[in-house]
Amino acid sequence: MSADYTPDEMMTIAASRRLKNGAVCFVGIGLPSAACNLARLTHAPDLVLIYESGTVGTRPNVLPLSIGDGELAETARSVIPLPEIFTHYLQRGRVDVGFLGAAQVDRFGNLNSTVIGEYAHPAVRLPGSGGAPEIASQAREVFVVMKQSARTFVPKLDFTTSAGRPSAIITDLGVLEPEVTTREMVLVALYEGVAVEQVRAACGWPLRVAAALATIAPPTADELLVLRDLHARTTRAHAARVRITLPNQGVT
Amino acid sequence: MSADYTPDEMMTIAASRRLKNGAVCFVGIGLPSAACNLARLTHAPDLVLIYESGTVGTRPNVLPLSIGDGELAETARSVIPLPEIFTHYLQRGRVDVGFLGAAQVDRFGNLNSTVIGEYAHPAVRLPGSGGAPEIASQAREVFVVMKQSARTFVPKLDFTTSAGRPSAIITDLGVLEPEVTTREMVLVALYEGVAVEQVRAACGWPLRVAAALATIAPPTADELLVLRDLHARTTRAHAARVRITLPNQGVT
Amino acid sequence: MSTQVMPLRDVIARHVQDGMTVALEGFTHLIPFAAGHEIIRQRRRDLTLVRMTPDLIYDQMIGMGCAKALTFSWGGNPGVGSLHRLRDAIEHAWPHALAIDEHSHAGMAVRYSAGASGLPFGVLRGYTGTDLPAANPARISQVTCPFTGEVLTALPAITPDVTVLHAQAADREGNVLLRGIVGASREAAMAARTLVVTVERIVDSIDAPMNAFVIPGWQVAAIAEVPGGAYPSYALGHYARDNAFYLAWDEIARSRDTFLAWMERHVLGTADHAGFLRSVGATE
Amino acid sequence: MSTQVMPLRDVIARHVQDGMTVALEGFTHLIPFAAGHEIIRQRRRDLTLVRMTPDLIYDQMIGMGCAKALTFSWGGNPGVGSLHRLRDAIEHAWPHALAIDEHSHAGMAVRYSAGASGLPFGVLRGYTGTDLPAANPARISQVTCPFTGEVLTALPAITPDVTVLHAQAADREGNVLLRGIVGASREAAMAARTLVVTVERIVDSIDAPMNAFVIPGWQVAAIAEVPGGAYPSYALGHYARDNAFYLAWDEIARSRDTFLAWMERHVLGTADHAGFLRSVGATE
Repeated sequence: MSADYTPDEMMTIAASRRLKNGAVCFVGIGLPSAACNLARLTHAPDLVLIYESGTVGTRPNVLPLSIGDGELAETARSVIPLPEIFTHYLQRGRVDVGFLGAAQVDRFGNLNSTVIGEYAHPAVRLPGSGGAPEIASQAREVFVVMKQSARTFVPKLDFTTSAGRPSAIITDLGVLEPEVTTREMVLVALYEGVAVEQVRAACGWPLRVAAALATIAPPTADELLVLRDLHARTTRAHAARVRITLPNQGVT
Repeated sequence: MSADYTPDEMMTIAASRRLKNGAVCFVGIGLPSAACNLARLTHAPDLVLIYESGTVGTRPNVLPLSIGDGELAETARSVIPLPEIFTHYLQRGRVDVGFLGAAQVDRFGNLNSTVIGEYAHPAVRLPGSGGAPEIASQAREVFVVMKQSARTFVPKLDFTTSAGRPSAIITDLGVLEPEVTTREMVLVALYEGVAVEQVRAACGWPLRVAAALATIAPPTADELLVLRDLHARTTRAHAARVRITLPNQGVT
Repeated sequence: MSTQVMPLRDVIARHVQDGMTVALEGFTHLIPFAAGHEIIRQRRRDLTLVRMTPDLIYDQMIGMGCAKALTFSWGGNPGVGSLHRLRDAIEHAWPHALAIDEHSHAGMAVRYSAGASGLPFGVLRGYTGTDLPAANPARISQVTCPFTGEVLTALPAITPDVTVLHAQAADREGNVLLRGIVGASREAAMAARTLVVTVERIVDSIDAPMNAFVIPGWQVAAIAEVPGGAYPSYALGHYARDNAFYLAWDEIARSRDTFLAWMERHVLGTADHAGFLRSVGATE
Repeated sequence: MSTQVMPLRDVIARHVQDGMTVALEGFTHLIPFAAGHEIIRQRRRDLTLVRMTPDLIYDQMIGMGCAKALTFSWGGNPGVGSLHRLRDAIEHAWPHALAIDEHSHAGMAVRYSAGASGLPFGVLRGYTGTDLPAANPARISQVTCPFTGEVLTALPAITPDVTVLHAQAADREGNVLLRGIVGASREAAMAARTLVVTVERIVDSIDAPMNAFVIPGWQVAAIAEVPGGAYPSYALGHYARDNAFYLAWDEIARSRDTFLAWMERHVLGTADHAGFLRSVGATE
């Protein structure tokens, strides 16, 4: 892999390229949020971003740290109660694309973000479902974005938080897509400079490789510039000190 | 009955007196709306008026003709979607008092506002339920306000639109309340100058009379003044001409 | 996905077809009269009309023979009395028979909410002790709470083929702002397969306050700018409800002849809503 | 019925009792941190805590031993990682065991909505194919649509004994205005048996735009004016989310000792929220 960009940048850019202009995206925090906003700032200016906190048609200038930062409300077309996001938008079938990440994924794209170990006595208690179970089943199309390792791409989940069927898993090494007949996720594309064996080594099940294995073009200069600008703006914004003015410094 | 006020005015004033300051009222159009606003403008300034159109804590200066006049929105504490009125307020048990009228009432206070005759082949098709079925069952207390006649106070309803149990039926002659044991509505109070026989004649079932029959005090000067002012303001407001300005009188 | 701005004539021609289930919503406020009149002008037939309160607009559409069925919860002339054309259809099948699917307001709200939420049914604690379930057994049923055992009323979702709303303003992206009493407009809009909107004004920016009722443009199939489009209902901030018109309608609609003559002259005899407004003397 | 304005200390003393089910809502925005800290100061015990996203405030309350149970849908430090005190309670029963009632966001929204609507249960098309129903069988069940035969997921209503919100402003009548992201605050407020609210400012008039999110005063049992009451969460129009604090919390909460020392110094060691804000250096 070239030294000109990081695997995280490549993963974000690969995810962003999947988004068609005008699509309605249910956006999660972190990499999905970066990918969606990168797409909006490059090839898909009319992408509609919905964050589960209740902001519809958001156009943030910096990436939110939380799913409900003020930036999201201030740049939204509409700020609505959270229940409506899940009923009127997601469950009613108005969301084209959902993004999910997880601590574990299996070969069918089922996801675990709940526990490592037994549910009743977990070795590691993870944050849990959030919006994932219904995004997974109700968005028209689901992309999973996860760094690949044999520890996270597992033969058997400890807990099924979301029932899978993503149309792609975009990793830091390449892209997996479901085989039509078996629905098993197979390697369909690699980033430049990544070898198949590297991907197989970072997968806990015997990863199969599609007959036609594509290579994904590296980031364009524009993609990198826009993404890095976005991250730089975000870092600056999040470093701002927050200070409360107390009236007369009185006791409340 | 004195010539100083009409039976309608007496009925409105008798209804308004039933409202305790601070009560949350689900208000219907017409006489209930007049009674509630009269109460608010006299002895119950903190009455909370909810109209089913979605206006909460309304303080109209004139009475609405429809349940959704602009006056209701402009003077409301909160304007919310109609479904929330029926779920978050009425069904959740936040309404103290509901008012209902109808075309027919029976001796248990069940109401018909749906059809005269058979449902499938009605002699007269009436407007129907509106909010009545759930107001009748979900408000803490229900008052029925209806002019009395043998045609409307009937032994058997043609259709049960709302299942009864009002705590009072306030008519243009007096007030009926349910007997504790039988729940049958019996005459408990008369307006000044009204005879029991007059009330019996205007009732389609053999109306029973409570052992202690009260007389309701006639309108005070203040009640009459406030009510007539309210009606006069309302008449003036509703007579205003409505004219639309078309841009350049162009064709749309 | 993007909204198309076009004349109302084209909105109706393109999106409202014979036999569809159509909801023109707006509770007393923002009733889409102009759209209803255009449906009459284009002689649509066999519509299943859905509205909580049919109001004058459905009285007119039913009297002109546009509807084969009506889903509703209160069918009167608000503050005035009967809807005579609705009554004539139910009582005497004039101009032809009208099937009715009747509910309470709470029930209609639940049905729209279920449709808006992508659920097949909705639940309420209502209709108890009334004759409504017996009158409408196909669309009023029961479910049992699996946690408490309580038996509740279940009603099927409403998902109109087309919902038509009128609003104060839209911007050029198609984002629509509604202010004031909204009734079940939000739920009717979200329940619809296709949403079309008439607005008082198309503006550069709708300047919506935070948390306002805004329908995003990508949900709106078509928009027409129709000033006065809710008249004789009203548009808060633009014009008041013409209560005198509602009172006068009682006389106009009472007989078939006066009704038909009025519709012929003011609706069929005018090319569009501006023509209608001039014809009834509602313009400055 | 009328709202009482009082110091936060008195709001909590009067309305939040040991053993109650308490929901401090606000989705990322307007999280009632001041109220949560006061509950810690008053050493409440055996609470059943309800929140979609426990966030730092429940991490603190759980770590300080206020809770016997937690109802939630996403228990992380948003954008940062784990809630270490929540993990320690579930993984190692420290400071004592914590029963959990776990759902998805959609499920929590449905549960609050059912509670707000006075229904015993709510319905969604969710949880399908997941291990959630097996993990929580008492609170995840099914109903069959009586019209289509579709089997859907049913969840019991949430009706907190007390819901606590933070908002930008209230007037002297107790009417409360929330602006910006509201999450499930509306539903949590309407579901509650008792609603108490902290606000940035009590003002003469909240100047709410038409259709704003206003909670009428007669629904609010008590109000306390607590400037900065959502810090380190935020109050749109007043101050931003202190993302640096959320990042720093990861280290503070990682060990029991640093956590306890921090809570002792900044929460137990301060008399009120102004004291807390000064103590953590969050005041001008």
